[in-house]
Amino acid sequence: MNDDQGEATPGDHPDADVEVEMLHGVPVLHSGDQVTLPPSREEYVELLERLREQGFWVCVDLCAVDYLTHPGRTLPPGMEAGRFEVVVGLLSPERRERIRVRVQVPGEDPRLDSIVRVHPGADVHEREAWDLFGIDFEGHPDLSRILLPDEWVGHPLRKDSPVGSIPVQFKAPQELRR
Amino acid sequence: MGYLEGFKVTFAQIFGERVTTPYPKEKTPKALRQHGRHVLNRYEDGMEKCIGCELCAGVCPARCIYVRGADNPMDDPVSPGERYGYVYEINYLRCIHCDLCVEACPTEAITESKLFEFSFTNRADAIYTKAELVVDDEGMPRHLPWEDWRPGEEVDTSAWMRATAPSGSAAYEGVVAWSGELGFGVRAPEADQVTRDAITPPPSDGHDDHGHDDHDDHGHDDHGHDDHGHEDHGHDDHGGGH
Amino acid sequence: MSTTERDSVTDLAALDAARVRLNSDEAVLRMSQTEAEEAEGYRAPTQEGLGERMIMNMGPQHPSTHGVLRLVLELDGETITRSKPVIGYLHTGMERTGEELTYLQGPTNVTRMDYASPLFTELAFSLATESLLGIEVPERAQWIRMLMCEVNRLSSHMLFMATNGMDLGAVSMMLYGWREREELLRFLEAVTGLRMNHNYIRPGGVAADLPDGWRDHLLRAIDPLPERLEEFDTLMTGQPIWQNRLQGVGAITTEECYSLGVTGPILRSTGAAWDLRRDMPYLRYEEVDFDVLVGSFGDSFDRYAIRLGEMRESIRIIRQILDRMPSGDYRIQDKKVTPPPRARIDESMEALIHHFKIFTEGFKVPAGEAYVPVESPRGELGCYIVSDGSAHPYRMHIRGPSFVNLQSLPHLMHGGFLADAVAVISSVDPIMGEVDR
Amino acid sequence: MSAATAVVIAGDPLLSGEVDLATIGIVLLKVLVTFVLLLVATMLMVWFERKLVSDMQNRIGPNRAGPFGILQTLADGIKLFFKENLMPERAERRVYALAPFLSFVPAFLLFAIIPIGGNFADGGDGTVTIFGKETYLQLADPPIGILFVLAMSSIAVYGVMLAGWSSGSKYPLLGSVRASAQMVSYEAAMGLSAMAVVLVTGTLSTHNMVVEQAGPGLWGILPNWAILTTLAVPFVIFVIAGTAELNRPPFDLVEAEQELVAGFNTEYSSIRFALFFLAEFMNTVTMSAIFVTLFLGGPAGPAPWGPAWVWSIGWFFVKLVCFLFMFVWFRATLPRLRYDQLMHLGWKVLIPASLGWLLMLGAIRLTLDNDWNPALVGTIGLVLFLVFWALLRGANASAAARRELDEELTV
Repeated sequence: MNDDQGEATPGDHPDADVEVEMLHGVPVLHSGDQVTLPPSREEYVELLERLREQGFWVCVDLCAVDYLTHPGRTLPPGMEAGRFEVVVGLLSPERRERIRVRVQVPGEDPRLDSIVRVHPGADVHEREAWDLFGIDFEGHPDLSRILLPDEWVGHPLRKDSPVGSIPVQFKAPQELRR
Repeated sequence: MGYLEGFKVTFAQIFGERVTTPYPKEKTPKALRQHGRHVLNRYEDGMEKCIGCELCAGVCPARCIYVRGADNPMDDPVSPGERYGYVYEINYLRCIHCDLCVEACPTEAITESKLFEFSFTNRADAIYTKAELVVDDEGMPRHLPWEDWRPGEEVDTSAWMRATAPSGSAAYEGVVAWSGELGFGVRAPEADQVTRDAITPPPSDGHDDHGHDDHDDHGHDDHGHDDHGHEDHGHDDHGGGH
Repeated sequence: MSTTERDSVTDLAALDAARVRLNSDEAVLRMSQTEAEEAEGYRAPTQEGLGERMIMNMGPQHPSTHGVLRLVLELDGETITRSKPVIGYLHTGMERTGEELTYLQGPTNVTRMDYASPLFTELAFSLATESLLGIEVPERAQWIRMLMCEVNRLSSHMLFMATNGMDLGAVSMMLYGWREREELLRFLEAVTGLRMNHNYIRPGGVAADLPDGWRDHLLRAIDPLPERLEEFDTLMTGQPIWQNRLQGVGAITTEECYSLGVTGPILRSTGAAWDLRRDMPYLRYEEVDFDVLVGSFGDSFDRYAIRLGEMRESIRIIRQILDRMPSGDYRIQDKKVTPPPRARIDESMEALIHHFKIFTEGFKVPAGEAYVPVESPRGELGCYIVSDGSAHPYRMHIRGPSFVNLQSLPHLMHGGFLADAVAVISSVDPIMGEVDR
Repeated sequence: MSAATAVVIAGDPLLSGEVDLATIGIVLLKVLVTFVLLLVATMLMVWFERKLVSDMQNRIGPNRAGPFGILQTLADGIKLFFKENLMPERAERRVYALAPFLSFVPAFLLFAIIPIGGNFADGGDGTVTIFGKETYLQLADPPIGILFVLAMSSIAVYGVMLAGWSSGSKYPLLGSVRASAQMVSYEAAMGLSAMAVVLVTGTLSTHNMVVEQAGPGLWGILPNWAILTTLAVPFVIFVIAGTAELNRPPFDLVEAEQELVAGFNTEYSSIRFALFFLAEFMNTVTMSAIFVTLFLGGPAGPAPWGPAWVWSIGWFFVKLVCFLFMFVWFRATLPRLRYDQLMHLGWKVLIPASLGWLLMLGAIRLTLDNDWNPALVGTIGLVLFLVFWALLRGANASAAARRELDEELTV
């Protein structure tokens, strides 16, 4: 557990308030020894491009989070929390460092520029995020359903998408069961 | 000639041992900790251990357990406590045999047998009720028509519980931490770490494929319950807790 | 393998070239699933009139697509021009399921993703949870985790050897691979009680201590392995037909791997010595001695050879663990995370309450987010957990190596024959459970 | 009847005399025996293959039906017979129905010309006496036996090709395309190496080939088998080409399971599939029998005591089983070749090698006939062979280099 840190809630970490520190024009959120950058939607692709030049060649992971029912999270002052957040995990094999980029995506306008031109490997991740969260990645060459069938309606990992369930069958008479 | 050397490898196998077994005829020995279909245990006086607390149902990630507790009838109590499991059902179409229920059960009422060979012809058969789950008067799991029991397979139903019993604390190594099993008494605990980490001489019969022996104090020559097809499962395991 | 050696491999210009190449769309078919199903007598891209093309759906029911992978192939005769992996046939929404289950139940869910190496997903999940909890598991637990993971890596690579042999028509290899894997699975079963989907590595430690006689059992399983690996070498590696089938097939460069996010043996086959166990160590990997194997051509043969070699390295690690397994607790002795010892339940009301709380509502994890990667047999397996302070993950995302590696398929297959496609799929070694999650 | 006259009339002595009821009876009996023998041999071959492969893979293999599972094939056949016979919607119905027979019948016919026994010991010409009639222990002995073999094995490919094409499905189509290409490529090499045998034995009739090979060979110790008299190379080529012709591993591209699901017979089910399956194994048995006949002296062998024809049948089956074992061993050991590698082997290695070897054998033959200096001719022949071989390799290499260059230029 050397390179894995949770995003700290303010107060847990005394150094969580050093938000004046800027990296690549973006305020830095420290969590342990791992760095998290929360750029705005406009800065996002440009930042990834710059980071790539800095040696963060590998886009390890891209996933979306729906913060509908859990609004509290660490953000630099002045940044407006969106309903969605797209989290990009970057890796610099050379420097053996990881960096996490978190972009806020508003719920009423879930659009974000695609980073496929920067990191071709983000292709499947963006398709997955579109499929499960409905985040529209503009400029993606083939933004189609990846895990769900083409004709599926809705985006099941959104928090307001209902969880379907088939009741488990038991033998006990119904009136006994709650 | 690289083309030809491979032929030696395949040819040599003709004289090697067969690693497969004619399965339904013969079974390979099952691991001691194997997770199989559950049993509901009784105390030695015949009382059921289940107290209807529903911890197992609560922890089940597959939601396949349904428990309904009820107050014990005063004149004819089913379990020693205040309440007992009035309804207890497991739907084996959903069970993933993770054995979290076994770990959760505070009275060691639910444990797992080694049986995984059961196939149903209808969905109703897959829903086991108390009638099927509670052990019989000898403390043995009930044999249902669609289950493939072999002699010796029903013996060791508490192994996973014993393996997990110390809850990670080395201080509790070797401490008997469970109530007895009907017909078997209180079984010996798994050995302490010094013993289990040590290299033991290979077993003479070469049959004990699992290399662990939960009853060190009974001597090493007896691997009865570990061998499939072993008739007398009632070896000195019985003596352990009496 | 030194760091400097790796640094010299890549520079930004080469990386940019790779990016342009990968984005040029000459290998990736962007045809929708429905279109592909209906494509009959397909003639498309023939700007220079270069003959007819055929769309062929390989899978999801196909002997060599390792489960339910479907490949839409655009064929020119038997030559693959463009292709597209179509996935999702095994998708059951496990990330959403993970949000419904507690951290205690979580491993039963994630272990079903990469069913060939389930312990790694459990490990990633547990490490992520532990990092949110801010706890460090006892030393013995760490060594047990390492031991189990390496055994699992062996069994997973054995599965690769088996399926790779089978895919190339060497049927005996299939059974030899399974023969060895079976012994390793027996060991895993003896420890965890299950052959796969173990639910063994859990937040806070491992579910149970190693069983009595584990050392003998393990030695019985791994002692014959070096000799068997020699046999594989004779049967496969030295076989000219085998070499011809794999060498130069499905070649990829380091830069392309980096651009695609491809990790694991595929990345290492290109010459980049990137192994999280060494480069960003977790557990106690910095205390054991092993080599990171690299290839030089990035082709299917290198990937095969690397996996074969990694098995030898795993055996080496296991032998070191055998020598150094410490005594002590195998779960963290934190009442909030680990249920109390069973013997305490009868004595202490407090223990009983803890027991009940842990098994009914699970343990609460402080709000925050964590991404923890581990080196699974297929590459970087990461677990990203967002916690809202409750006992359930608010969001649980698994970065499956197979999922990412799969997108290298069109580039690896481009220009190859249909038979090469099989070799390529096999050498990427995807596990569809992890791809579809 | 002497061996010399047999060469001249090149036919079964049974049919040379007058045809009476006994003659017809014998012919019918031979038809029946051949038919049954081949079916039983095929059945056993399926069992043998499964059992041996499982031995080589540490498995047990079939062990349920009959002792040691020997009736497994029968059980499978019965099962398949009662399965639903599916016909794809887009199939070419008549051809689809006919194709299995096209592949099954030639497999049968081929076995008709195999001598499975006979009185070959001590200069015998292989005749045995049944019901007072002299005859060969083979169903037919056409004077053009070897050509018949080549013809039949070419016809068999029509079954495979039409089956794949008529299925109206893509995998079978690819399988049938591969089948036809493979057949064309290997037929030539096979024919050329068979010609080597024809050259040294001086006959096309299978029976006479056996007679020729029956006598003592080199130094009076070694047998006079064609494998030795043709100096082994044609044998190796014939075995490789024969394996390819049979679509057996490592040349089973036609039905390469991992790529083409089941190749040409993907869409087949029930008894039609069974026919394909049976034909394949029947062909394996027949091809092994042809190997034995052409190169290992067929049923010829010493007969220490008792009737020589009984021994000969024994020898025949011993040799046959050796080849069957070899086929299974191939399957257990070798990975499958790729399509282009198969073509490469066929066109660039086997055909030139068999052609060159045939020419060299011809030269040696000529030398022996004309009393030329054998050492000189042999050396010149070998040198020329090697020179041309090197030239061919060079041509291949430069072509490959140019192709690579072309590819680079177009990219």
